[in-house]
Amino acid sequence: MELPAELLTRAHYWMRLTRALDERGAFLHKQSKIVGGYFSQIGHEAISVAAGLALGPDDVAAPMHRDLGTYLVRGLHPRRILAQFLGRATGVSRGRDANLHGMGDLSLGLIGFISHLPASTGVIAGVAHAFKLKGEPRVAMAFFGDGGASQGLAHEALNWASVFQLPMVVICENNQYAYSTPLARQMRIEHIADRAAGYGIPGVIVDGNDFCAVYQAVTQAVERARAGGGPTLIECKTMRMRGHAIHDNMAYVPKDLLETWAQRDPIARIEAVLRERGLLDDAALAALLERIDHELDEAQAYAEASPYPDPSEVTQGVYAD
Amino acid sequence: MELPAELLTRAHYWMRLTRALDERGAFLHKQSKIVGGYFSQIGHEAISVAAGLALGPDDVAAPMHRDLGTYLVRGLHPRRILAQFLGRATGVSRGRDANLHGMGDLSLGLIGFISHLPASTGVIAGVAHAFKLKGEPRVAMAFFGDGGASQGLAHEALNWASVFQLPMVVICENNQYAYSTPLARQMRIEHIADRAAGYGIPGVIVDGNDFCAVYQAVTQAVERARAGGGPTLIECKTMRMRGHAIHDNMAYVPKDLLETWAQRDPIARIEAVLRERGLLDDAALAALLERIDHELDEAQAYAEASPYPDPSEVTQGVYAD
Amino acid sequence: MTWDANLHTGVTTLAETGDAPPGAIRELTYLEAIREALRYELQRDPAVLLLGEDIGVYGGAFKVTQGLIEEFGEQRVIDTPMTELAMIYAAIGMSFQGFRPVVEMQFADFISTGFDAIVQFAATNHYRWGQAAPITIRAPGAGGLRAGPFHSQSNEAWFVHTPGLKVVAPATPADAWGLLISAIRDPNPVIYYETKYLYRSLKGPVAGGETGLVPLGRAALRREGEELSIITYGAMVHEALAVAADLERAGHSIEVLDLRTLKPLDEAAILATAHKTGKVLIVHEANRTCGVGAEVAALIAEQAFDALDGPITRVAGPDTPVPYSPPLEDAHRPDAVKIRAAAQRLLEF
Amino acid sequence: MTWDANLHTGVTTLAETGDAPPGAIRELTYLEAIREALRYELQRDPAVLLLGEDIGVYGGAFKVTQGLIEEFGEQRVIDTPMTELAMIYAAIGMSFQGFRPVVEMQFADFISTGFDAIVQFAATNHYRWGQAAPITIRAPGAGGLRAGPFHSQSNEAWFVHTPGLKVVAPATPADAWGLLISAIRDPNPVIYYETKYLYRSLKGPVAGGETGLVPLGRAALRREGEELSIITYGAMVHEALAVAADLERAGHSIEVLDLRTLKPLDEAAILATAHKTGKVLIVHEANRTCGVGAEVAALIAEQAFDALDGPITRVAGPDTPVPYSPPLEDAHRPDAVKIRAAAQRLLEF
Ligand SMILES: Cc1ncc(C[n+]2csc(CCOP(=O)(O)OP(=O)(O)O)c2C)c(N)n1
Ligand SMILES: Cc1ncc(C[n+]2csc(CCOP(=O)(O)OP(=O)(O)O)c2C)c(N)n1
Ligand SMILES: [Mg+2]
Ligand SMILES: [Mg+2]
Repeated sequence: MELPAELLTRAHYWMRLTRALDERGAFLHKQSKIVGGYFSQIGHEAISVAAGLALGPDDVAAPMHRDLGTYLVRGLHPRRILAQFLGRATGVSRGRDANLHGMGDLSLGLIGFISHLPASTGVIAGVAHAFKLKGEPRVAMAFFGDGGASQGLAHEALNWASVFQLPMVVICENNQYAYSTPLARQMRIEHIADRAAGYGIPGVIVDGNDFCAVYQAVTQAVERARAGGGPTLIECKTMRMRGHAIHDNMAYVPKDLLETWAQRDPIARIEAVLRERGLLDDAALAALLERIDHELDEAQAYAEASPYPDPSEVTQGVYAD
Repeated sequence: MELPAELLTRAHYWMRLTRALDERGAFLHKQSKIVGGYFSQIGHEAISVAAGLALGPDDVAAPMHRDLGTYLVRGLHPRRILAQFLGRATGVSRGRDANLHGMGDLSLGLIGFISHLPASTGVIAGVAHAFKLKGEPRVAMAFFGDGGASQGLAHEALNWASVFQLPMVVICENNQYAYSTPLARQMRIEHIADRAAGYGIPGVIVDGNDFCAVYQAVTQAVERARAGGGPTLIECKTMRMRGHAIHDNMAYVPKDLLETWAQRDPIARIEAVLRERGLLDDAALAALLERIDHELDEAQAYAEASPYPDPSEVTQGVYAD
Repeated sequence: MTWDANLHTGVTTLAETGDAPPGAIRELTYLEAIREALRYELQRDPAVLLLGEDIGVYGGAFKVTQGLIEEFGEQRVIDTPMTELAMIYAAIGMSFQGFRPVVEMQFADFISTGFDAIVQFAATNHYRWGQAAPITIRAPGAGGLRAGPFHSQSNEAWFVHTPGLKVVAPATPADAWGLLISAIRDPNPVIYYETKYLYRSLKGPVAGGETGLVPLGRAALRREGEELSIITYGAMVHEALAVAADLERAGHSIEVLDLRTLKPLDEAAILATAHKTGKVLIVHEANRTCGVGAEVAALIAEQAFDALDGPITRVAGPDTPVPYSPPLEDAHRPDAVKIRAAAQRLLEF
Repeated sequence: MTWDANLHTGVTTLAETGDAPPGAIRELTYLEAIREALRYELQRDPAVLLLGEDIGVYGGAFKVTQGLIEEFGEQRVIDTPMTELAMIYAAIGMSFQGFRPVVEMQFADFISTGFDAIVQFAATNHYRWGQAAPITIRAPGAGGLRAGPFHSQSNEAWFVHTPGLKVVAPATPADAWGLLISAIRDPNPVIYYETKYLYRSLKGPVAGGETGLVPLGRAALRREGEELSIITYGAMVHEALAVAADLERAGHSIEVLDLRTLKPLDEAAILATAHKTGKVLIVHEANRTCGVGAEVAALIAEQAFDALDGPITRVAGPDTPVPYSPPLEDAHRPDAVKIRAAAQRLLEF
């Protein structure tokens, strides 16, 4: 099935924005404007953008540290994201949380993530459960990685979603590594999706660097969930193209593996599709990149001009009242 | 394959002893000599005895609350078990732990269990790991139930055992209920053994009320593990024939389900095999039951004559020195 | 009730269930007070849900929730798989969508299995991204029932130490009722420690309706006195009151403060009683080291230092698991005898 | 090193690795002291194993274990799946078969994911059935590194409260070495809190060989003084020493006690310093309520009451998650300025 031109063009914008924002963050880190850690998501753009686009406005997602695209697609402005990276009062977490942690805003259907992977899978099971109890045609989406797959919570949450037949879509981002740990040391199976059978739910395997494939698989799962068909586990095969975090030089990753996956770059692939369908040429791409650059310049300026949080407020907001 | 007569006869003794000891415990509870909770294992004799007999003397098992037979087969004397039930200083845990909890004795290859199910699966992965690291041809065995199967630890430990290809056998006692929760509310699959595929290990389904079937399946898995072939998950289908614990009247269990399973009583079945093979008749059975009764009378007398722990020792032994 | 029954999902109204009229006082056991508080909130607020292992069809391991699935249906009284971590995470997710889930731990001892969901996630969302997580976790705790190391724990200090949580521990049927309702309505995650020992052994008056509410964060002066303050909570309140009555016969005047809420502590009430009597005895079943009693002592030592006429004394569970055998458990658990001895020493100081 | 390398499994002997001769003193960073202690024990005792996420080929998130897999092989330095709960359970199982596993949590923050294995299982086996569980859990904790709420936690109080565990928190390279070796050799489960902040920022002399051992349960008097005692541990020891030096210039004499072991506490040393100066200031990064400081204060208030000349004062992390943004984290974390202000108030009391 061919995806509509408008969708592809939109997706392309988001994927390019995601990458550019990611690179901007890395640059700010190099400049020591971002202190602490920084996670690059390069290589994950097709997954995070497709997953985000497959959801409706009332759906809820709990993205993790390589799902920058999902945050953007759901409407989190780069201004707030860069201000978050810089620890400013205008950042999503008002300076309380670091890098992509705690970037939640339920008005955008986004849940702020904690480090303890795969927490998103647990909380999303509850969100999906709420939708089901209220009889609302809404879908909840969780993300976890090949590392997160080893955690007990991944198992518990998938089983929970299955027992209660919840409108939940779980995106497993199998990027071959969990920090330095390769897949073969994380588990002794090839496909994480094979675990779906152990919960009596569909397990789908998809090329995570092919926007169209991810979009179609996720859309199908979202429709299924919305129609009362229960949860789906979608394994997206991809590769983490940078280190675990910015300090990590990835010496443990074989060079040829990276080269192989570099050939499959998700942005190059969607651009090839767009060009083939006459939806993109060099001039249009250059214009798009410039537009994005401007957007990010403006966002960065906003973030850098933003104040730090007031230290006298450090104890505020621990409790809701 | 026909099992040797000697083995069957031995197994029959252990199964009868297990049931008689269990009933003795229930009776002592009724007499208020056992305070607190009491767990009956009736229906589980084939599993616990077969699993115990399939192990060698240097192997290690971590049985749980319905595996009385395994404790017995591995050499834990009914004296120490009854003294444990009665909270005496001569009990396995010296009065510190309750009913079947904490009945550990590594000199018998037994690990004392904690309530937090399925802890045994986790610790046994470590024991198996130790065997592998030391290059010893020993096997470690864990037990968990259909309820325990939902816990994250079951997943983590199976994955661990698979990644490190450990000499581990995991017995899943699927007795249809976890406390009041029927299987269909615990998971949306029929066979827990199907989850083995998600770890790349063999999953075996066996009739848990058929001693011979369990013994053969476990023996095969033990041999496989000892030979370096890695872990196996064996699902034994059975039925919990009493309430969760002694206070539970099981109103939630359909009567016909219990009746169906009563027809499959594991002791009746091994006795049918023995009779068929000419290894048992009424007189022999009566003699056996009497012998067991005597053994348990003696054990009970020992337990009841045993002192309570000295309260002044309450803080002793928290730490090893 | 059995699993075959056709569970209805309707919500019954107050009138139908024959409740006491608002404000009327009923005699309820501690357990009944909890159940009635759950019923009251289930009736009042469609956002309230119960989640837990065996809480529906079976009515709960202690039958606290008995009858509620029949009354409110399985959409609101939800039997779950045996999976504490996912359960608490799921409750938080539900709370993000407007529900007020009340999660039952079968025993407080199993709360450690869902620990991450509580201390890392529930406790931090509001501080980090302004999202409230109004869940209540009911934790049947404490000992005295010969239930051994895994069915007798008093592990409240783990959560009292963790910012972002509230912790309560009612000692009477009235507080069991009033604090549970307040916990459910509070926009924060609250751990509600109920004392199994009191379930059926303690009966008392409970004011129905809104009059019986007990605010979080407020201690209760159970008995006024002049010479010494016993500060405690849970089942130990009753031991302390027995000691106070006993010592009164010996001519002493003892004050008993029931903390009721362990986080946030009622600092004003604690400091007031310390100032008043100058002698403080803190009692709890939980292990001594770094228990709630340590915080109460530290608070007084810092902020009521001038008022003290004697060492701040603690009577607590010794630092061991709770043993099973009756003589051992009795040696372990604080009781009137142990409390009286400590009070006597402090009075004579 | 890469995953393709052929990891050898041989054990190198002391002589081969160019270690300092026994007793010789080396200048090591805090991090190097930890690594060298691990190497020393790996060399000395074939039962010692390391387990953790990314500790082998990668050398650990902080490179604490760098080089050890090359030296000791993947049978002894074991890269694990990302699964803290199974990891700690497995370590306990290994310890039952004679091993002495040292488990690295990637950050102390993730210790909650393996909580059950520690507090329910590791902590209770010996009391219940006499089985020792000699495991060591290394927990890189505390803040000051702009790492936010999930990479800055000081959660030691959870374990100090739990019977059956030991907890240590070295503040110097010498103690990092000496306490780690003692922890590994101890027959009980020990949580070893190492302070990330000090990894590379602190260098100091470390006595090699057996002479450098530091026994568990013994505090260290870092500075003698007469007027006021600061009792602390971890990175705060250095802040306290800076304050003491500063106040000396203002004519005050301050004692600094480094607890080093948090469970069991060195009660004698704590009471001795309280008796000596009569004024106690307790400092830690961990959240204030029910922290280790509460226990120290309670202990003193109970057992050194007569000696006190001023309120026992605590300077601790406020009861919030550790925030990320530099001005917020600085406001949160105790430092010399905050400690000095509290000390000044107490001196003037
Ligand atoms: C429970 C837990 N343990 C350890 C960590 C530390 N950690 C952060 S990310 C990571 C690797 C995660 O790998 P994966 O799930 O595959 O996601 P990826 O980073 O590859 O996208 C680890 C070990 C964590 N965040 N949570
Ligand atoms: C982590 C945990 N949660 C709750 C319990 C309380 N509990 C004790 S046994 C049990 C049911 C266990 O069912 P299953 O694993 O099927 O074993 P069975 O009793 O049927 O043999 C429950 C819920 C527990 N022991 N551990
Ligand atoms: Mg990964
Ligand atoms: Mg069962």
